[in-house]
Amino acid sequence: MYMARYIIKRLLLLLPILLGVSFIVFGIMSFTPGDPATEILGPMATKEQIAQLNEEMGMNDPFLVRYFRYVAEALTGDFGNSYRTQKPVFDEIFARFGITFRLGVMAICVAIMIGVPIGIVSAVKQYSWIDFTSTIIAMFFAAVPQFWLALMLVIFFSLQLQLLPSTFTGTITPQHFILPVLTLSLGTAASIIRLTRSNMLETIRQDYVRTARAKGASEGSIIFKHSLRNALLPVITVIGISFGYLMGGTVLVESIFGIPGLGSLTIASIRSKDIPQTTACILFLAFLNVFIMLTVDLLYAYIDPRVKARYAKGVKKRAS
Amino acid sequence: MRNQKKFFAVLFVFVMVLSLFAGCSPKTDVKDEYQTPTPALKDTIKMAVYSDFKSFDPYNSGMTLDKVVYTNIFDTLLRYYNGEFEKVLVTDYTVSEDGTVYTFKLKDNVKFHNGEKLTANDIVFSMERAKTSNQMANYTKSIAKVEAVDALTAKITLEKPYVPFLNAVASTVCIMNEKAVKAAGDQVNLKPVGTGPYTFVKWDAGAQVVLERFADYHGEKPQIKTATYVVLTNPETALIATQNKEIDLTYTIPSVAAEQIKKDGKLTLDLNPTMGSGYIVMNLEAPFINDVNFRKALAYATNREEIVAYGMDGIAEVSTHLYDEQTVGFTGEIHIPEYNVEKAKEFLAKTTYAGEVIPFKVGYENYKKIGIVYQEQLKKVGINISVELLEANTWVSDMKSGNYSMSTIVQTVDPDVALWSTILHSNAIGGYNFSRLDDEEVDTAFDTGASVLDPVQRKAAYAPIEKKLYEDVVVIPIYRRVVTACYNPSLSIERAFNNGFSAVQDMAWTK
Amino acid sequence: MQVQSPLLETRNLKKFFTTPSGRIHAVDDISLRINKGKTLGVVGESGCGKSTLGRTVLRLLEPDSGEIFFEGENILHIHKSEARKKLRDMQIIFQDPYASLNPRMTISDIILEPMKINRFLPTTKDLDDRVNELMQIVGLAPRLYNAYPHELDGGRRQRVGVARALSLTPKFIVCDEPVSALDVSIQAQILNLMMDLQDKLDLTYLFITHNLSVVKHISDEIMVMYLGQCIEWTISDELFRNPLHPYTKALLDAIPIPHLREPGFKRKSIKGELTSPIDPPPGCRFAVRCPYATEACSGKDIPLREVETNHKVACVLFDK
Amino acid sequence: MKIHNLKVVYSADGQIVHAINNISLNMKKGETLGLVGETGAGKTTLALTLLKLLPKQNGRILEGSILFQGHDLIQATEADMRLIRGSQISMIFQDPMSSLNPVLTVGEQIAEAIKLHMDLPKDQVEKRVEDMLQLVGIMASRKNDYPHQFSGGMKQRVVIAIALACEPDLLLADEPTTALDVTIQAQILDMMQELKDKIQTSILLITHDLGIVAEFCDKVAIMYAGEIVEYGTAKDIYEGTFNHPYTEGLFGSIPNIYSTTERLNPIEGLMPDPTNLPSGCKFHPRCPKCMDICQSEQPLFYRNQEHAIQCHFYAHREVREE
Repeated sequence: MYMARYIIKRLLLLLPILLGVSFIVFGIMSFTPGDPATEILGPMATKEQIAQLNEEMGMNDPFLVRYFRYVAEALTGDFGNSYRTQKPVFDEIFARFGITFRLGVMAICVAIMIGVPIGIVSAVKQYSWIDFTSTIIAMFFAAVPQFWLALMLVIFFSLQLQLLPSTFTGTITPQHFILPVLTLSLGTAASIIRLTRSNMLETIRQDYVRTARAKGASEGSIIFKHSLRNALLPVITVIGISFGYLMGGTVLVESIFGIPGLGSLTIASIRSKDIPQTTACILFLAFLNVFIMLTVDLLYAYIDPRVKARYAKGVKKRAS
Repeated sequence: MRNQKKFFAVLFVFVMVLSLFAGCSPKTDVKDEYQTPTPALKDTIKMAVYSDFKSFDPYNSGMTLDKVVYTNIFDTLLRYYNGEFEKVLVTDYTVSEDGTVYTFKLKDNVKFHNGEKLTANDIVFSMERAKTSNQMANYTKSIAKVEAVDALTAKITLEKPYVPFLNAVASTVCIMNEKAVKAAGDQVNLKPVGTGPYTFVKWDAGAQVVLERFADYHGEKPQIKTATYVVLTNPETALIATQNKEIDLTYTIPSVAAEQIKKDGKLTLDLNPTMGSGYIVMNLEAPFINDVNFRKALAYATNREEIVAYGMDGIAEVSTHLYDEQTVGFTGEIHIPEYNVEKAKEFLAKTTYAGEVIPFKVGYENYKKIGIVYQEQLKKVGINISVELLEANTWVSDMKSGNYSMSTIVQTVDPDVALWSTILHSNAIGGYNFSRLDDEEVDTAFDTGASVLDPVQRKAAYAPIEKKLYEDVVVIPIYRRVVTACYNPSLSIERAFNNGFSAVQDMAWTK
Repeated sequence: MQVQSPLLETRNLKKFFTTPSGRIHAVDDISLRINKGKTLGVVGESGCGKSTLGRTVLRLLEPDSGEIFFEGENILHIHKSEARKKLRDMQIIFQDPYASLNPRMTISDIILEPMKINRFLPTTKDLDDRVNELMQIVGLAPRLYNAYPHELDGGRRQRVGVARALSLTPKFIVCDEPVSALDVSIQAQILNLMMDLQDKLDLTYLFITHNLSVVKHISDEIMVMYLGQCIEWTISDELFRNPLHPYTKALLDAIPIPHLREPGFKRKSIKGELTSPIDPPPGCRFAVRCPYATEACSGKDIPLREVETNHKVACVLFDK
Repeated sequence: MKIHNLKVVYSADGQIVHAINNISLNMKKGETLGLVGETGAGKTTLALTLLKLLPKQNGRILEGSILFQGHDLIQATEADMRLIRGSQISMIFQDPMSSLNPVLTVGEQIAEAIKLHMDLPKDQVEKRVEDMLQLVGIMASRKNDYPHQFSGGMKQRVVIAIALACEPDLLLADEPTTALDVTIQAQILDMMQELKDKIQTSILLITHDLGIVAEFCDKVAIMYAGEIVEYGTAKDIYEGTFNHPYTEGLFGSIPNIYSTTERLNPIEGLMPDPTNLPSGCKFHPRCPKCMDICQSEQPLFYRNQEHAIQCHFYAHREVREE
């Protein structure tokens, strides 16, 4: 009940966020040089034609007029058509989002599947060779540029071993996802390893873990029942943030593997001054991120009864 | 109870993740194409291009890549290649004495992809549609009337003689079918229907365009059945994918890799010259640059070979002309000054320049590289420039408004001198006349030249333009842009057009 | 009892904290007076508002209502600069010497700081001498001049805290649980030091603690607090000899004393725990736990009344 | 329980911390032993050693034996220890605020101990959880609440419930009431007293408060710098004629509620650094009765019946050498 109210409150909070984001994006797009008419008409258009099209599109109206027109139309569900392709902006977003979403979910799952267990082992066997090796590997993957990592993976697995496809061409098979997912997940996995490790180390030293030991609980129960849930709380935040980032599509990885994702769409729209498309992309991302953070908060409440109690009391934990 | 709930929660997540993988697995057959060798002669091709497409409505796209695709789908009346006009949809055509009436006799057996037969009405429809297009208006505005004389004869009447007509209109306007256009509604750009050798299958935004051989094509049947243009924005992976045989041809490679590809010999590398002219563009109103002696000093100080070799990794063709003999109306009588450091210093001495730093604004990383090489060259004669990389839109905007001194750019203009007016005519100042050239003689040459029918007289009419360009050093031409086509050696490509790209019908597997 | 005018006096002092669940009555209508050279002990269990009282008296927290007189002047009403001068004469020693010393400052810097801020002495040499003098007074070896807090044990750190409080030659010091974190042997050393200093420097203490044996040892008068209110106030020995309020009785009864009891001794411990200090209803706040509670205990506030000479108590049992 | 010659060290920053030095201690069934000492005396280490819960990274048992019901715990495997922990020996920790897992209900936490050591069907486990809660004075209906919903005193009751869930033979209580207010402390102590009578558990009560020991314990051991310096019945310690100088100092440090003292008589000086303990008697630098021999020679125990004092001062007194 309280939770439901809390969720509704948080979702309502989305409106001002989206409004603010749209205003900022709209503003930035409007006050940077270049105009959409040139983009639509192409390089051979004359000045007169450009001016005329700008007039037709209402580009000569004051900024606020244009913005409120946009908001009014958006409220009726019309976010405009892309200047570039003339298609409704959300058609394009949804066409691209599927693959970004799949990639993001897979990457985050792989990162968790790699990061959390290794983090746990690292913490439980602190200063062992496993800990040492995993720390070094984690540092390595946290430090290498994604671009380089992707190319190395491609060169090794595609070119040398001829095992995996390097780009998203032809019929997309699960194999196609392996390299991009690896590229995306290794960095995140590295930070999850480090965070899980340090949190586990901290939790293992807590008094209640000692209480559990004094009860005669087995090592497994101590790790999974008593430590992990507590240690995972901060990790979940990082996972949420990384997931939000992955949802935005990672331009670099998309570019390298030729993935038609959301990131490349956003960048292409910005480059071509496609205001409706850019605004819609960024609004969509803002929405997704707020949504993900809400999910993270709810997960927190699920894991930690203290947080749930705080919601129940109606105390705001933090703004977003 | 609690544990059971947890177990199901975990199971649910697991199944969801699995289904994500499952969702992308193929339905049945297609087994890892990228590694299974094909025993019979291959009839599919995958080509990598460097950016996504925009629109396949021929009149509403300014992008080269769109044209690369729709060239396969649409036919034009004629096709310009290597200085000649090939007859594509016509058996014959005539031009009236005064150059105002063009009559086209259409082939009899031509079918659109939607099954409709090509008639003169389609020519009327297409020309009229082109007239209303913003992008085509510049070229089609000369058309006074388009008529269907009979089912297979179309007559186009111009208001006044317009010599570039064959080039700018007859070879450019894609012939479309009225019925198909009506059927597509506002999705003409997504459902192109032409008479070309390939039909449009699908466009996965951001990913690929698939074309299929048209069974009823009126011309010679191409060898390749299915052609896919794949968007691979990263040149490294495009090359790797080609090496890996995941794709058969890439139009984008890392420029530094060219030497290695040539040496390896495992892939064929063509450097297809284009009509794109790369040059040093100068704002004639900027300080120092407004002095012709200063510009001459710049011209003499320019070492083209070096710029191409180091600034472009050799992926370009050195050029001393903004446009050359491929362009109708080109005279070739006047040349830009040759590289000569002594002369450069000599001319520089005649100016008031005293080592001031002149900004060299560029909008792209690859232009910056050129700028840096050029900076070194100019330093030798005592001219200092600073290379500044701007955001692309800002850069274009600065160029248009004249808020710059020097830059470098590539301009591609269709092959008739008349068409170069868009960047050199005074009425294009504020538009693409980045040089801000405001010369009456040049303007007059453009205004009258297009209607001179006799080729020799036409050259004479255009001569003042080249004179102005090179004697007064309005531009410093550096190179001709090339398109790198790197492909499987089993593939043969008959020819590349002047945009550097080839049509699929000109490609064939030989092995 | 009070012939001379008090050094410090508060009248109807109130300090509330607003939380989402309601107002916490941390200090609720406290009137106290301390004569020069004397020690007033404030005892109570955690959460009864005794620390808040100490901080409010020093204006480290602004009171919500009431008055504070120091040397006869209302320090809440005088001008700011004037008040600052007054507040110099009023210092505080904190409970946790580990947390209240800046770990990056040397001992001498810590002692010097208040003097520097208040431009207490003109020359560096004077200041230096003063630091050495203070260190000697509180029994810190001169070799510790450049030491850092982490190099010291708890007892020495608390000596530093005392020296810092003494640096501006105050007349009045709030001692907020100064010995609670220390071992008994060290605690005794510090208590001795504080009593010696009181004699030597004629200091007045407001001594806040939960430790009844300590408060008895050091105080002249004792005030017992319960949920923000003063419930009993009398001379130190009197309180222990003749506790009146049921809560005080329970409190004294609860102290384990280091003597063997008679066989079969049974403590009369009270039930329950501190109730919530949030928006309490009028009436005796101890009533819910009080074995003698009657209807008369609730409904209206019970005032503090002098039932015997120098012995005030707030309890209906002593209504005549 | 018989502890013989136990020696435990920690290694920290390359230095050896001598936490427990040659401790020997006997406890009988049903007995309550108070272990008194100041911070750093090694009290908690001793308790953790008895459960073999020393931090694995740096804590080490050097020598000695811990005989518990005839078995040496030092030789016991980790699996054996797991069976003993919680069922035969259990422990209550100092800080109830952090001793309970915040994400599990108190019921779950009590049930865990029961499930681990008692072979009971599910409903019996639940029943026992409810019984245990009632035993420590908490309504059984609160078993589904989380620790944050309890106050400090209630949490400590839960911790005690966990510790007593399997009716251990020995309960190690490490400052069970230090973090609590006096009235709550009194409630908890009373409750423990009652439970002790009910369950007949031996208790090792670790504290720094001589008052609590006086009320609660049969036997008292005074610890200083990892050694037991005095051991005896409560009567020996509180009312006996002879005491170790350190014990005397401890008593001198406590203000007396029922008599007025002008000044306290604390022990001067500080606890010695456990990485660098003084030679001879560890207490000699602070001892008011220090003699020459104290500086060089480790004193022996001087015993009178059960009363034992480790001090040279008593070498030639009435306390007979054994």
